[in-house]
Amino acid sequence: MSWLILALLVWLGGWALNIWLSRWDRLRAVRIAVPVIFGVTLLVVWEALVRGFGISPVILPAPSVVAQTFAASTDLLWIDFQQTVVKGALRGFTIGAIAAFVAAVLIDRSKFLTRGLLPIGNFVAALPIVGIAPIMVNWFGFDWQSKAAVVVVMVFFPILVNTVQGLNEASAMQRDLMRTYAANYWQTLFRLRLPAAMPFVFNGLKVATTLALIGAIVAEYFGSPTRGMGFRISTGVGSLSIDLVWAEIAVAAIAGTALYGIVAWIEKRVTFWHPSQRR
Amino acid sequence: MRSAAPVLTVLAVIVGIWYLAVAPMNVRVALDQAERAGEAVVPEGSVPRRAVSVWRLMRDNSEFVHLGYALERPRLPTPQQVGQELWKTTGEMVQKGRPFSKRGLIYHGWITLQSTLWGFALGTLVGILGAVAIVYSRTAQLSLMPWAIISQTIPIVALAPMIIVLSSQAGIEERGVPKAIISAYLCFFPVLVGMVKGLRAPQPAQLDLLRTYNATGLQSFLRLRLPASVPYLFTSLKVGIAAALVGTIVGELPTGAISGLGARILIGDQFGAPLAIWSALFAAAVLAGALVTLLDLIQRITLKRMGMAT
Amino acid sequence: ADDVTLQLKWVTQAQFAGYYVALEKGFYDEEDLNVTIKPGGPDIAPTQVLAGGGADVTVEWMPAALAAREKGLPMVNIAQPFKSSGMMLTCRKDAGVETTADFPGKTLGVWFFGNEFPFLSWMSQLEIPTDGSEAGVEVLKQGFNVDPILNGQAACVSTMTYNEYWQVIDAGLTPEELTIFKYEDNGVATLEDGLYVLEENLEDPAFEDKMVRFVRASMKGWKYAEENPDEAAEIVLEYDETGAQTETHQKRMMGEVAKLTAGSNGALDPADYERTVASLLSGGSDPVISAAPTGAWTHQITDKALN
Amino acid sequence: MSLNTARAAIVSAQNLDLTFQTGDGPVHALKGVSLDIEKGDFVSFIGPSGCGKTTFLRCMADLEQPTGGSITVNGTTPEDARKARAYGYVFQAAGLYPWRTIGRNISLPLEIMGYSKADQAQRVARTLELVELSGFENKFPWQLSGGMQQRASIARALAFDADILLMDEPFGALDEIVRDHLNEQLLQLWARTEKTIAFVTHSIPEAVYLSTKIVVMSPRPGRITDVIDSPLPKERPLDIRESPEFLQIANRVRDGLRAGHAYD
Amino acid sequence: MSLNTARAAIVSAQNLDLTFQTGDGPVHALKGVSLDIEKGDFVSFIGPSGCGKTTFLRCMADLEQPTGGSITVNGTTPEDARKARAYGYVFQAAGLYPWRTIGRNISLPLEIMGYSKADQAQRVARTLELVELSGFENKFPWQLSGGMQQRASIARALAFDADILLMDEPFGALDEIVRDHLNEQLLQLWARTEKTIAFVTHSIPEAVYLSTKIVVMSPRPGRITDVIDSPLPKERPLDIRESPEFLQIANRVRDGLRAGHAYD
Ligand SMILES: Nc1ncnc2c1ncn2[C@@H]1O[C@H](COP(=O)(O)OP(=O)(O)OP(=O)(O)O)[C@@H](O)[C@H]1O
Ligand SMILES: Nc1ncnc2c1ncn2[C@@H]1O[C@H](COP(=O)(O)OP(=O)(O)OP(=O)(O)O)[C@@H](O)[C@H]1O
Ligand SMILES: Cc1ncc(C[n+]2csc(CCO)c2C)c(N)n1
Ligand SMILES: [Mg+2]
Ligand SMILES: [Mg+2]
Repeated sequence: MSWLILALLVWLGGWALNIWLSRWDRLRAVRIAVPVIFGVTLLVVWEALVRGFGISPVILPAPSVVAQTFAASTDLLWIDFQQTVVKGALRGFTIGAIAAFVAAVLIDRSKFLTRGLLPIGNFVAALPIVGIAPIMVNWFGFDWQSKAAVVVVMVFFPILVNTVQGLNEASAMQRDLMRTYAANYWQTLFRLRLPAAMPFVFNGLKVATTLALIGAIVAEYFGSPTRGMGFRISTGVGSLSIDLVWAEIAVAAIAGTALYGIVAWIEKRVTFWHPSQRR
Repeated sequence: MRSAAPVLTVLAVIVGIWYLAVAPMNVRVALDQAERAGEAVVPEGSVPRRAVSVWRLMRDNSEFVHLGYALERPRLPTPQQVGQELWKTTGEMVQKGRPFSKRGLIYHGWITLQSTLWGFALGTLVGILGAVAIVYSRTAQLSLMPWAIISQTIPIVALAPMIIVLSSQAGIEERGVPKAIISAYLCFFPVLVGMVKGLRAPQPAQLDLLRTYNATGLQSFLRLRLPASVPYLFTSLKVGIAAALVGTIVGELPTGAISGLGARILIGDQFGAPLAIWSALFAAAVLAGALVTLLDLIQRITLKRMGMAT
Repeated sequence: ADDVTLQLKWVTQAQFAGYYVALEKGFYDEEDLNVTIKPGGPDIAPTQVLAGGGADVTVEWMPAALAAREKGLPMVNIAQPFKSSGMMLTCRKDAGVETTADFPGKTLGVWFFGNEFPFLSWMSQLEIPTDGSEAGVEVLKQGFNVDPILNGQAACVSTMTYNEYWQVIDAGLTPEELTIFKYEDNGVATLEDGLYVLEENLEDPAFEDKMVRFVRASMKGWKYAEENPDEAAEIVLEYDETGAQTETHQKRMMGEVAKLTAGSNGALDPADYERTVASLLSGGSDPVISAAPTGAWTHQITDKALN
Repeated sequence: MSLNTARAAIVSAQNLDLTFQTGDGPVHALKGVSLDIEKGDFVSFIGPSGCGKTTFLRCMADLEQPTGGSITVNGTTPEDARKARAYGYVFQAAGLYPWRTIGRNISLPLEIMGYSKADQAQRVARTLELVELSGFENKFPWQLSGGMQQRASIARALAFDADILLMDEPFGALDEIVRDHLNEQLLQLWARTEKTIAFVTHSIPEAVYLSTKIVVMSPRPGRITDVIDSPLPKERPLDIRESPEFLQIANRVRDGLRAGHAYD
Repeated sequence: MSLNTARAAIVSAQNLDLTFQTGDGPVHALKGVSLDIEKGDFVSFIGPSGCGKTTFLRCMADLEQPTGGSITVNGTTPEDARKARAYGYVFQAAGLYPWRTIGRNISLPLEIMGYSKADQAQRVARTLELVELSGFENKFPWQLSGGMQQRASIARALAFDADILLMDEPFGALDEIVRDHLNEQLLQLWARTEKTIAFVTHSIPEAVYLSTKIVVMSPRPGRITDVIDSPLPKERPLDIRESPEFLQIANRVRDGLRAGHAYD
């Protein structure tokens, strides 16, 4: 009972603190502190609820237990991280992103192709592509190649569609300007259309980062070497090492957030001029 | 409609490439089969053949290449095989008068659709409420927004078994619920982001106008923010329903393998029936297309009614 | 009627025919039970479902149950309809596997998710490392199908006598092309498909009584299924919600499963138990369980049910 | 600087100060602004970009809080005046809600203020007539030209009985010919309704043509540099703009402007 | 309609027609437009919205293909003239690329035309000085005021040696004072560089103040209704705008405009 009251108090306290803090929402420190406090509050409430209700650790372990497991299994987590994130997700993401970008620029040369491929690309981008995971495992084997293949296909279409759309973003006036200079195709591409497309390209990249991890992990369910985050998660559930499962989830969340953060950071640098990035 | 011709052309090209790709993809299996049937294949034995490239195999055994187009367990089925399988599990079922047979995709599509719609409803609700909180409370904005992003980087598949157990502990036995929760988990994010944008779409001048009327918070929400957000809402609903479908299928892959298109993919995999996987994938594509098109239609009608059609 | 929820270890198939027969034939009704059968799946851990209160009783393999017991989840075996183990490793001769001595350097497909324990103790008995080192075997987490052996990704895959083995055969490989290692024959058989409940529940006489009736009816179902395999298979098909199971396959599976249930009246044979524990304890550097468990099985139910 | 402190003052600002705190440091948007507006006045504010015209209007309407000095409207605070619905505010862009028809745009303030349905309908009809838009009630804003939209937004501000009409560059986006036409109409409307109008513009002829009083402002910090009471008669045909008095006032305004202008 | 067919014509349009095919049927944007522009002319185009001013400029610059009549520029087709880089085009909005600094925006055409690095730097410096923006070279467009942006876009058009400057409402978005100032500067610049300028505006005083020739157009279909050769001297102080000649031309323009105007 006292744990539940503690949970309630921490929740109210954390929220009140945040309300008070967010009065200085222009300060960088506050913009960081508030979500951190929110996250910490969540963890404390989780801990208190698990203890308060006496929830079995094989169903939902307390964060403190997860933290211990995390600290005790860093070697394992590191191996899995390399297998799934570095080899599967990142390689797939890179290949998929480059392929999509190049394809977009090529498609863009032909009005016909653009008109034909864009609706199809848009459609495919809305499909549950994860479903191809078993096929990819069959085609590309059990190691990271099949995971990367799933990721390639998953990230390809959102990036393609966004890039093609972005390449058409330059206003008619900006294009006319290039025409009055009698600029050729490549000059217009590099000096006008690619820079103007960047905000869109990065939108696609950001969507793709979250897809990449899901794809790599799901694909491991259909076969993997005896390492990898998806492998460890499913094995962990099977052997009731739920604390290890949560440690893997934490790694995934950290990796995903970092990946997203890196893309957002590069975006900030590349599209500094865009109104959404100023202010 | 202007793009009908290009789209069809591109589709035709894709199908063409697909047909061509079947030969190299399936040649090894075809040769194994031929060899087992007593034919002479060069080189002999599937293990030695692994060292030889598919192109050489196709050249040296050209008489068996056609076998790759009619395999029972192809690595890559032909479009025609997929089409036949789709027909067998949908149209033929209807003809036989058992449209909702468990052996047909209509039943499984329906299961998936139900979860998707529940997840979509739940996700949309959470997304909209979250957006309202974020737009109206600085604290909510600062606290929730980063976590909304982080939430999407968590592999929900990992949560699936725990969601099942926790929801059954909470007394929910319905199999669809965990799927719907996963689906809502993926769906709420685009809706949240879109609605935050939409609810913030009114210009300061439009808000100031209401202030000069001394309008209440509720009045300005209902008369300004909400209608102004409608175009954004629809755009994000379309993304959201696609995400909800992905969520349902991801949820069906490991959480039960009982029914639904995701389960069909899994079962197809378990029994080494690639055609079942491919036909379930295409059924999912049709479902996604139908849902998005439907929303698009509603969007057009609504915006037209509201005088906001572009 | 009293409600009982049974969590299966895997999808609806003839492996669980006894329970479906008991349900369909009204054996449960006769015992005044209202039984719900929950099919399992790749990501459903029966142990976890049991812990979460999602089921009263579950079908599980003993290694997983004992491992869960060590993790602090006190599961108890109350009945053991499967006498022998159906697990085996199926290998291709053309990949160079004829005896266990051929394993090192080969790639083997293994089921994980709690099903890897018998394999691991077998390998440690053979003193073959599984960590990917030179002298050892390369272990793959096998998916749900036997593709790896068909397309050469693995030299051996895990199969059950009643299920995956026939998929290998159906795919065109002939028994002559295959080498088969049954766990039974290699002295590493572990008990499969027992019925498990939570220890604390057994103290409740009402629950105990429910289980007595449940086991009695279930065994009646199993014996009926053994005698009428085709009918049992058809009943299973009826309950299959995936719509993917085929009649031939289920009938064949029922036939094979009957061989495994034959010889069990439902009561656990303590000798089998000891053999399983010994095999699991022998896991070399990394045994599945670290100490012989106590109280992991009981005849409390079967004694009442079967007499 | 001319300081009228007549009793009939409807708006009275004394030494008003407003400083915005921004990321780049404080911006002194208004400094020591004192001004009285009398009932029925048509006051134009003119000055280079950033001199605080909008800010001053917003202070009157309680959309911005002064950081110093005092301002009263109808003898009370701007907040009370706002709550008493004393203002009709017309923004630069028409700012009609695209999802409402013209009629429903005009009835928006009426709905909010709780007028009865019948009253709403009657007032919408009346104001539509006033701005010569009868018959366009069921059109959506984008079906109207820019000038018509701007008239609709004026109608919206007239629909309820606000004492004071605040207009912030309402015709800024329109072309000269349409603008002339609307100027004429606005004058007629003002004559008919006897509202008090505060009007921001960038155009010297517009300011001179419309106003009874022209307030010239200069930026950094925003101050009033000149207040000109117009000697022009209330009745003003368009070609009054070529009369010598007109040109003379225009020149005085231009000089005032140029003095305070930094060009960019 | 006045038709100068002098030999020094730099642009010569004969009976130009342009019809856009739109979803709602054809739009006759230009109909029988004939006009000669001589070297060193400053020609203003004025007319209500939609009368085809922009379309005519775009025809000159080979951005639009006439559907009838003929047009030559420098004695060749507009396309050849464009390829010979004869045009400096200044659009209504400054249209600077936000990802380039002011300096690099101005060097954009130079890069495309393959000027050497050294030449680029020198030309950028010179044109920046010409438009009084020295020192802002490394700022980004959004860090500058509207007027400064517009000057930068003029600098961009001046950086290379285009014979003809086409300016489509370049000052439309600026306030009157800034506009006056830029008008003065533009006149000086024109006097110094002796370019030929075609200039679109909505403002009558601006057109009269700047031009040697004023072209008045009317819509539906777009036609030239009047061409006025300005008797004003080349040297024009700002207060020339109060001179009787000025007002007289202005009135002629206004009458011409009103005749073709539909008000809304
Ligand atoms: N909300 C705000 N925060 C910070 N600074 C502001 C804000 N509003 C206005 N300012 C600054 O205050 C000064 C006065 O602005 P204001 O909008 O009143 O000028 P204005 O005379 O209306 O100009 P314009 O003719 O461009 O509309 C400007 O320097 C402006 O940048
Ligand atoms: N690309 C186009 N397609 C179809 N119609 C067009 C196109 N461009 C212009 N028009 C139409 O041609 C007519 C002339 O347009 P134009 O832009 O030349 O007018 P304008 O005089 O520049 O007007 P404004 O003062 O509003 O800029 C208008 O009716 C316009 O709608
Ligand atoms: C991920 C996963 N892989 C394999 C099994 C193993 N399994 C348990 S019972 C059974 C019977 C044969 O179909 C099989 C194969 C599992 N449970 N989960
Ligand atoms: Mg302003
Ligand atoms: Mg134009």
